[in-house]
Amino acid sequence: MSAVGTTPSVAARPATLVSLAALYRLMLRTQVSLSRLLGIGALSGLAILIGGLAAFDSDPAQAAADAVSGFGLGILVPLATVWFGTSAIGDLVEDKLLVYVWLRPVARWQLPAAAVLATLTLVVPLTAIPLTVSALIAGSGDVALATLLAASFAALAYSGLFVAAGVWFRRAVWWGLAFVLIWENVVANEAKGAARFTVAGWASSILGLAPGIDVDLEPGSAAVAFIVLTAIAVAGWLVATWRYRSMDID
Amino acid sequence: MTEPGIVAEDVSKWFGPLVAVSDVSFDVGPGVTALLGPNGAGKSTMFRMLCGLARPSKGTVRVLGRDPRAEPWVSRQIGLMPQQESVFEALTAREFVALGATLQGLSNPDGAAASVLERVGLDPSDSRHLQAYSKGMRQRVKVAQAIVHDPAVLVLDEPLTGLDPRQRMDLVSLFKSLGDEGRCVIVSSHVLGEVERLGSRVLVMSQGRLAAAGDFHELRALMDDRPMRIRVRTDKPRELAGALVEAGTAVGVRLEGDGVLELDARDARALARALPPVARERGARLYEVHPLDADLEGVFRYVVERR
Amino acid sequence: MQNASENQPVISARGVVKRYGRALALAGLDAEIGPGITGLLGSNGAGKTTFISLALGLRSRNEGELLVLGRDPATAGIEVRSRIGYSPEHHDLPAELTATDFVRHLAEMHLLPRRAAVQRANDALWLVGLGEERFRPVGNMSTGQRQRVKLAAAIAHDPELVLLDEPTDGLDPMQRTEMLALIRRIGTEFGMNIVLSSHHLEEAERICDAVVIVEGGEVVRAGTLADLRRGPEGIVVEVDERADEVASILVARGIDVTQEAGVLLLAATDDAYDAVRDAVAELEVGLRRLEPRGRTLEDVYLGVGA
Amino acid sequence: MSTGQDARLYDLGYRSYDGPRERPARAIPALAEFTARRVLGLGRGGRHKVLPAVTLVIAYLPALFSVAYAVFARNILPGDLVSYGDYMFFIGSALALFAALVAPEALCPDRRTGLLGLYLAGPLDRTRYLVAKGAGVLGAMLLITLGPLLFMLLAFVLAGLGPSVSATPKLLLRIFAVGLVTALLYASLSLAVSSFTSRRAVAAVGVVLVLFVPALVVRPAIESAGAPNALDLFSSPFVVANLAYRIFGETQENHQPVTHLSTGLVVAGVAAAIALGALVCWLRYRRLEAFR
Repeated sequence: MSAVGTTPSVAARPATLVSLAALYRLMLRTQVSLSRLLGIGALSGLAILIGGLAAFDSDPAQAAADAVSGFGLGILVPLATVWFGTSAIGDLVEDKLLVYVWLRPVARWQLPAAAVLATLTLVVPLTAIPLTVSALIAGSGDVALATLLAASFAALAYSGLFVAAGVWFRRAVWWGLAFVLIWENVVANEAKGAARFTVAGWASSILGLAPGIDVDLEPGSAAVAFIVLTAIAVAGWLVATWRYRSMDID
Repeated sequence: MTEPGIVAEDVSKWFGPLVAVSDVSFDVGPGVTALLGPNGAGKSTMFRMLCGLARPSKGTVRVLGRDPRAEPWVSRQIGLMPQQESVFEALTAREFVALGATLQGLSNPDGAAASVLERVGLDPSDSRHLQAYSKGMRQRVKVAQAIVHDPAVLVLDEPLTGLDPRQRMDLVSLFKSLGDEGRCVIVSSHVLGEVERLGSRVLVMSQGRLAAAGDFHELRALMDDRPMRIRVRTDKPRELAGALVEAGTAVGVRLEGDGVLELDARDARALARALPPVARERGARLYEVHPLDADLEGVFRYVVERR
Repeated sequence: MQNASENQPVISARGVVKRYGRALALAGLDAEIGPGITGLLGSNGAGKTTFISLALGLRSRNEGELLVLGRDPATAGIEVRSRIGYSPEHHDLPAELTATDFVRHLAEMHLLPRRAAVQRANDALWLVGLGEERFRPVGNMSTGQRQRVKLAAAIAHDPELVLLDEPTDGLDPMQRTEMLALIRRIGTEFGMNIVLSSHHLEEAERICDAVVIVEGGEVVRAGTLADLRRGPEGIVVEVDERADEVASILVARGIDVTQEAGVLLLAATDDAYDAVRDAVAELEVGLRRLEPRGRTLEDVYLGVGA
Repeated sequence: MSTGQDARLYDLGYRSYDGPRERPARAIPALAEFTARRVLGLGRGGRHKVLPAVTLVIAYLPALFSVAYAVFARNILPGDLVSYGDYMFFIGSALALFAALVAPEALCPDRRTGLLGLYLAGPLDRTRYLVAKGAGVLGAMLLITLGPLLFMLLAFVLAGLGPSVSATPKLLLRIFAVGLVTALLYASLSLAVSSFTSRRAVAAVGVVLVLFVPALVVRPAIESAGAPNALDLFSSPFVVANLAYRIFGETQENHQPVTHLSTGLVVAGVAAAIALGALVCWLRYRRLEAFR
């Protein structure tokens, strides 16, 4: 333990990648728990089940697309993202552990970024990939690729949204659930115009990329969808960073 | 390190109508300083502002000359042991301390974690998760993560609660050596007996305000308006009491019965020196002589009750 | 309901063993905890909490015999527990409940009819010194107030035995003194037997009638405070300065003196007292402390501890 | 009125209690009532009432609209109003959301705040604790399963399509049966999920997963992919609706998806689910480390 003779160089800090990687690994470690894996395992099982079903339909490709845009993007992806996204930072706040990450010579944007990345790392393999597999089972390579893109970008947007919610609200999960079950599903299906305001809506327009697939709620072209979904994620990340920088820490 | 590690100028903090800290100013240089005060006096809030975790509502805090709230880089030189008991239940002690070391930019975080865990008396190769650790072990892990990056400033919020006498003794000697290395260490605690052994620089807060600052012996002497009490048991209580009052060294006497008398002295040293000769003259046998509140608890109680 | 008669032990344990997998938490513990206030002392991990959980019938013991209020907690768990009040070590209580609701609810859980529970909850909260704050949610109460709420919850249903785990944890000196005085009153005025588990030795010294010291899962010392303190007779002398000169004068007068960490220790004979007084007067040195050398509990504890 | 000597100083000190004490079994209803009040946010700050209130409103909306419609519209046909049977299916998401709020709130905080340790340190053991918590959650669930049906009855009566006076008791009985079965099914399954974690957030998402998600997959599975009909039993709102059809004797053809399972199988399926939920809870709590 060196004596504190020399004036400490206050500028010393970890390389960005090193600290980001450490925070990312921490987020993964704290998020993975038995009950969550059980739940998400069931979800991805259901996703693959859909694929199996679509195969029996007269027009499998369209059936797969419908199933993915309805169940996959509307329920499966958002539900998984709510689970991991809101608690990535939310748990640290609730357990009063944020101090061990905040009081470090590390730029503030890094924790929210690590949270979004960790959420994506958990959600994409557990939902987007099984959905893609189910589309493959339904026998259409094009739909499979479109599904992978749509689900991944939906997960990206939802991650930004729910990480920010986790930093901001105390019972973020519950509002997230209400948002998913009610806004993304009931409202989006009933009011066609509302699709433009839902992540599932924009994500399903990416599905439209697959030839011969018409997607009933198509708010805009797929290209625009990519931009919008990424923008939502970035906005979520910025809001989370701003909140994280300005809040008092226990 | 020339300038003081921590400088607070008229710092205040309120949460809505509740004023937790109001106009507190002090500075803390190298060595160990104890921050004392009853629960709710604003100690923890003050500590959180010192580290930049909470923004002062008024006034400024400087650590090593910089604002800890605005510049996250200062925390490279700050080591905090928070009051709350929670730790990362899913990590092992070594992983938890290594995480801190990594985020502080140490080149060999795992090695640093292992050596600092040994220093606080924990086994670095213990593979159990922190969930299985007892309160005493958790406190020592929290100390380890606070000092792993060799910080110039150490803020320790109630590090001794929940520890038994032996564990307390070990940590107190650790803190003392950290202070002797020239670090600027500020400790809050209610286990006054132990804090006394840490060193004698003291800050006392009460009702959100600074009630006293400085060396606690000098503080004790400053408090002349409340004399020191000494209990004496002798076979001739009345005679001895009368003689001491007459000699002017005792300003107040209470007879407690079966030979016990309580003396109030303006200057404790003078009374201690005068008591034996006066007793010898009167032929009074001294069975017991016991100062009642010369220790830190007396200072604490006096300062806080004086309001 | 068979009442614990005056001298029948409140808790009697013989050869109690408790294992968690391979770890031996209690290794053949023998203890007789009588009426009044008993201090259960020991370092962290010595087995105190395990013993309390066995007494409450929350865990089953591997071997040995245990009677609480005359019944075996392992078989008559529910009946025994309805006559016990318990205050746990941790302070996190349901944040949004008010103190009154919390204490009333626990009183009902201990089988008090609704109206009696409300009335006794309020009485208990007044007695522990919580006036109008008893209607505030426990969440935004200070540690000191929370400790009082837990104490009120433990006594509201008028138990015969109260188990307190670290009741002064996190309190500042003044709150600590008030809490100890309160526990003393409960043990004497309220007529409840108390087992106080703690490792703050000076507390046990202040308010306990008897003490059981546990180390490594077994009782190493037990007995009333009086007989525990009856260490070797002698007096302790502390002077401002020139302690060794005082010692040499005393030796010259034929009194054997040993010096330990700047303090003089000598046998407590009448002329020893006079010799000390005269020696200090002669050297015009300040006499800071002169006390009988009864062993403080810390000596007993540390002297005993491994 | 004599004066003077009857002045007395009363001892305000401690009074021991020698009044009657309840039997140990009495702790169960007391804890059940406390739990029901707490999960609904009664006796707690305003913000705790927001979430339950929001969900209840969503569940009652269709019934309230029906009542309004019945009052103002002329010559209403039976088909215009949501049938009793369909109602449960219709508010499937609200039921799931409410269960996701109530069950985690009943079990998880007790583990995080150490209250479970305090309960077990009193005259309660783990089985009694779970029975009380189950009763509390059941009571809360009845609020959302029974209430709307009673409002629907009111709507039918107002619309002039209501049952004759003599038939009313029989219909009320059926309404209670459906309300009770639905509440039992949702309470049991959501408590089972909530017993796996001490975090309300994780439990809430888990409950939605178990109670809401299967419904979206099972129908397409059976219809397009020819999966066995028994799969219907995994979709809670669907099973409850079909049970309700049979209880209300509503004919099959003008209703939402109807299962082709026999009544016996549906009843057995529901009973099995309820029993399974209770068993899972009991097994989880048997060895839970409650004493910190």
